[in-house]
Amino acid sequence: MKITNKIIENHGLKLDEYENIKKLLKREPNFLELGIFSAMWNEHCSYKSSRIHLKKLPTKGKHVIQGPGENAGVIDIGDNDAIVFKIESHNHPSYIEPYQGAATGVGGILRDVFTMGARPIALLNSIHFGSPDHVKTKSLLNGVVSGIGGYGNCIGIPTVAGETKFDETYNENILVNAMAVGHVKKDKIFYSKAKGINKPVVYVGSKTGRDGIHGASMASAEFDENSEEKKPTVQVGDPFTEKLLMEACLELMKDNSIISIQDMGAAGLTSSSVEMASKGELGIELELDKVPCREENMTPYEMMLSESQERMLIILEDGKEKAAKKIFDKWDLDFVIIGKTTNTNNLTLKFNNIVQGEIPIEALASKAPIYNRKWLKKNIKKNEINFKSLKKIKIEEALIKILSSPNHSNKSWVTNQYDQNVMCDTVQKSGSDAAIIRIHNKDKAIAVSVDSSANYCKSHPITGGKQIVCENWRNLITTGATPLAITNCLNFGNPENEEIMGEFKECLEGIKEACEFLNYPVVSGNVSFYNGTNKKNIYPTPVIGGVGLIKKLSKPISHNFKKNESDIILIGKTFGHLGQSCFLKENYSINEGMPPEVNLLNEKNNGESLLKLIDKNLILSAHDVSSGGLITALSEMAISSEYGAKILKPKKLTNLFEYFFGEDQARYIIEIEKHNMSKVENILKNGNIYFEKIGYTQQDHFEMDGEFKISRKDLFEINDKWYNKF
Amino acid sequence: MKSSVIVFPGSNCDRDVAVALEKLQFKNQMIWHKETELPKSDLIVIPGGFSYGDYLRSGAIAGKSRIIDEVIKAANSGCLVLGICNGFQILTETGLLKGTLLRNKNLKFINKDVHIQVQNNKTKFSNKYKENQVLKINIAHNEGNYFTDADHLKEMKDEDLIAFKYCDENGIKNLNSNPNGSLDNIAGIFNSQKNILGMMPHPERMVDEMISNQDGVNLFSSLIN
Amino acid sequence: MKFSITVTLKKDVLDPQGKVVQNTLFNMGMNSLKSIRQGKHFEVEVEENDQSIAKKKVDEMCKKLLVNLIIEDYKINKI
Amino acid sequence: MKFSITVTLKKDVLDPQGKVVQNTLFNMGMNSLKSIRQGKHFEVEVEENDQSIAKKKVDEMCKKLLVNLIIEDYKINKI
Ligand SMILES: Nc1ncnc2c1ncn2[C@@H]1O[C@H](COP(=O)(O)OP(=O)(O)O)[C@@H](O)[C@H]1O
Ligand SMILES: [Mg+2]
Repeated sequence: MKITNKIIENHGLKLDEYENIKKLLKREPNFLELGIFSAMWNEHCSYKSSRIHLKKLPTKGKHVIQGPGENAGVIDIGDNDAIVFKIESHNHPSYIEPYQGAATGVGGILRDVFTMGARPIALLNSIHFGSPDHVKTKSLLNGVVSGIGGYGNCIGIPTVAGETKFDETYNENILVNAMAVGHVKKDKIFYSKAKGINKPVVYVGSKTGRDGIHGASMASAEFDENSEEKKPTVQVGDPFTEKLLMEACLELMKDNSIISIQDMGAAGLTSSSVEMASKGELGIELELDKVPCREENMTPYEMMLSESQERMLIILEDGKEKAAKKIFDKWDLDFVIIGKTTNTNNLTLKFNNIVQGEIPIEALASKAPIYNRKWLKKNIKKNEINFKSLKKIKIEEALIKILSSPNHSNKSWVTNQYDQNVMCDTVQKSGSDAAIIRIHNKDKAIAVSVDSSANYCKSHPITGGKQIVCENWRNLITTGATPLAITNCLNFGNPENEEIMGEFKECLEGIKEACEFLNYPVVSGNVSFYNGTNKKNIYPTPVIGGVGLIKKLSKPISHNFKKNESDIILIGKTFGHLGQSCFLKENYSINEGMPPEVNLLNEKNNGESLLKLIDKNLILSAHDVSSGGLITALSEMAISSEYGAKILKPKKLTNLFEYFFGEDQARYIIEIEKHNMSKVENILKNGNIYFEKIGYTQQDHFEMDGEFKISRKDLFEINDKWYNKF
Repeated sequence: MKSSVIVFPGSNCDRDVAVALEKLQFKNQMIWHKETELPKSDLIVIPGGFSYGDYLRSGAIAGKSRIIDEVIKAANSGCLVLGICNGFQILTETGLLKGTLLRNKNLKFINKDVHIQVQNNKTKFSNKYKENQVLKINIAHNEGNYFTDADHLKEMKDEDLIAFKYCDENGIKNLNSNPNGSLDNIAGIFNSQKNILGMMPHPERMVDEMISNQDGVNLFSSLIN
Repeated sequence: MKFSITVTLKKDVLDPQGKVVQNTLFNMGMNSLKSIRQGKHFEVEVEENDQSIAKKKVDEMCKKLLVNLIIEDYKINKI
Repeated sequence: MKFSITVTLKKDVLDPQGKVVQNTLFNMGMNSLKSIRQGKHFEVEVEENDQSIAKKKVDEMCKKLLVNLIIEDYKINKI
């Protein structure tokens, strides 16, 4: 078959990339080989537009066992325990088929974690939808939430934290990012690097079907004489099989049978085999007629490009085949030796004993294209917002607007659809700043949270990048955890657009700066470009997933008020920054201005001081101040508790709207018992920390004299309304 | 006391229940569904989860497995059997318990802490609870909407076979305190010999103060005589 | 030989799913809808040439696994 | 006027349920079974005397709610 320009284009390859392929092969590729190049050279697998920027991220640290480059990152939490985690996007599939798209997103990220030998212990997700009144939003939200729940609940891993946001920028392109966290013994971590020649390559898991073969369906329409009906490219998740696969893999990992293991994610058999060979600097030979297939007459092309779920590739030590097969038989899963490692440094594909394709591994991996794409510096518009011209409103009114908005509403409609308690180690579930998961059988725990701030990143990418790292850091701190490391999911528009590339580059700069300063390294992540149409790209939406350690678990610090008449203290300075605030957006539909400034030094000092206070048992509750400002944070502390609060008039700042709704960073609200006040003051003063006493808790009402007064019950109902109507 | 927890492919609360049993001094064994014999035990637990993915009907396929024949035999000779969540669904599929568990009324998976009231504290499973005690307990299911025919409902009422009913924190049982649409707010039932208990809520999730509360403890300790 | 099996909930069994679907359709403005009930559908192929034997086998599958006779009815059709 | 709707997964779409049911029937000794696929079945009654209009309405229900057109096919029959 002749490879035409049309076919090349349908494979998502540029003509100069095709020329490059010919050079590397020293000949024309055949159709199968072209398909393999297209899979390995696409943005998703090659990171061709992002790689040079990702390299700049700090990835090392005292706790880091494995940084980016493996299926997931690994950090050390002491006592031979390690935590494995990663986040991944499944945006496009979820827009086409929300239930299955989200479900298979969860399935994929779980495989990345248990591939490394870890038992998954928590799931998180960050989901972004279009405007609440966009026609598609409701069904997409419904589908995505039940898909995430459907998969996680069935496999029996608690979904404990996440974020659900709405903005019209996602009208045509929702975001579904899933994060998985696992626990492994430090001396039992498995990697994907192949070793040794003539070792058996084993296929395990589900059978291969024609799912998700992308460019292929279009391209094949041209050459296929018996022109089959158009094939659906949607993958259907099978959490039941994944559960079996997980148990079988973890069982096999108990001894030393496995040399290397890799899940089949995007680009399935192709990327898994190439990755293993490339890391081990070996060749790999596959006999495709042995691949377990679900459908009849599948071609080598289809087998290599299928994205069927719940499959793994394993390279075994010699002589371990029998015992390994027994385990997979027990779990009723396919186990087939489909090839071997070789010393040729080629990917060799045989079908019926005939070589159908042969490609040097390096052509697919290290020699894949890398682009230093053009980028534009963000043009910052410093237009000041003229508050005088705005319609006057009452504080209470503005607060109600925020608390009843979809973005700030109580999310239990979402989280009640997730099993948050299975595995019986969930110390704190969704609803607080971060979830807390106990390490099974131990008295230590990890705290986890995911965060994003797309509007900050849009208006000033560097600050936005810094801010999300800090917000994530703060969320862990409020639970008493020491933040250890992050994973990140970079959701951006079209990288061929210089403005978008600029957003990408500058957001990363911000992330890098914050991570370095806070000693908060990046150990894994994922990049998702091409979100939106070329004319209308989504807001830059990097999502940060952080993991922190609670060395000795005692009563968890949550954000709900605990006692009557305790003191409420605000740590960090309030300047009253309203640019990009939730206040302006919800009340005046204004998206203008700069995001609040991020002062990393203050972040670090304030956070570390709060940890000290928690460590000394001086804190009843703690909450970070973020979107919606001080008053929103205080309301949240009241809503989830049995107490209200009386807030005192600030002595200095005059404008109460700035005081209450400003989104200045590095701030925490803490509740302490009156008799601990002097101890707390001492510690904060010694640390040079700015703080003020802003009020105290009381029964029933949330109020400020002469300004507003709302009962706790009303606050709850206001906050609960949106999803209840849903 | 010896207990056996049956593990099906797709069970996922098996470890949780084993931890709870061991915490309460049971000598527990995990029994893989392909085994053909059950070790002698005082209590058999069928744990929660999604056996066989809950495909076809929840509990249906597990209800046809080989080990279930052994469970039926043991149950018929008086052994105590506890089915939690998916385990309850499996017990109804085998016929050991009557009735069935339909989709939740709102057609959504529901996970939250709810209240249930002890309806009969004179059984092997409930003797440590007070009369009409209200417990706070976690539920997590898609199909927990209990349904049975009028005759069976009457029989259960006449013979005190209803174990737990959903209620609010004050013990009030009505539509508002019924999370999933269950007939008569039923959350758990006994067979007529009262040696088999099926319940949708998860007592094994309520044995650890750090994680939740201890409202499930008495269910397990009632069994220890 | 191929058969289709239709499994429906018995008349007096509550059908939560059907009810929600019915309400949703109603709210979507399809008010000519009088009732809707949901069931399951299977397509089975058995290796057997004698139709009556084949049908018996399918019937056995229904009784033994596919149908919960306490709450469900079923029908088998040759296709 | 009454119609039945049969909703089936498109060819080539993974049917995890069907797979498990098939294995189970096999393990129960029903080895003449060649294949089984599971779908949904609806029985709808609409208030409408004109058959073609009625059918159109049912078709609309399918498209708008009952069927996931990305992965499912459907058939409508008058009963
Ligand atoms: N934004 C990022 N920051 C840091 N590491 C990243 C980022 N994106 C991807 N990576 C790393 O690059 C590697 C390849 O990612 P990916 O293709 O998503 O892996 P997989 O195929 O296993 O899902 C992984 O090790 C991942 O952690
Ligand atoms: Mg991977």
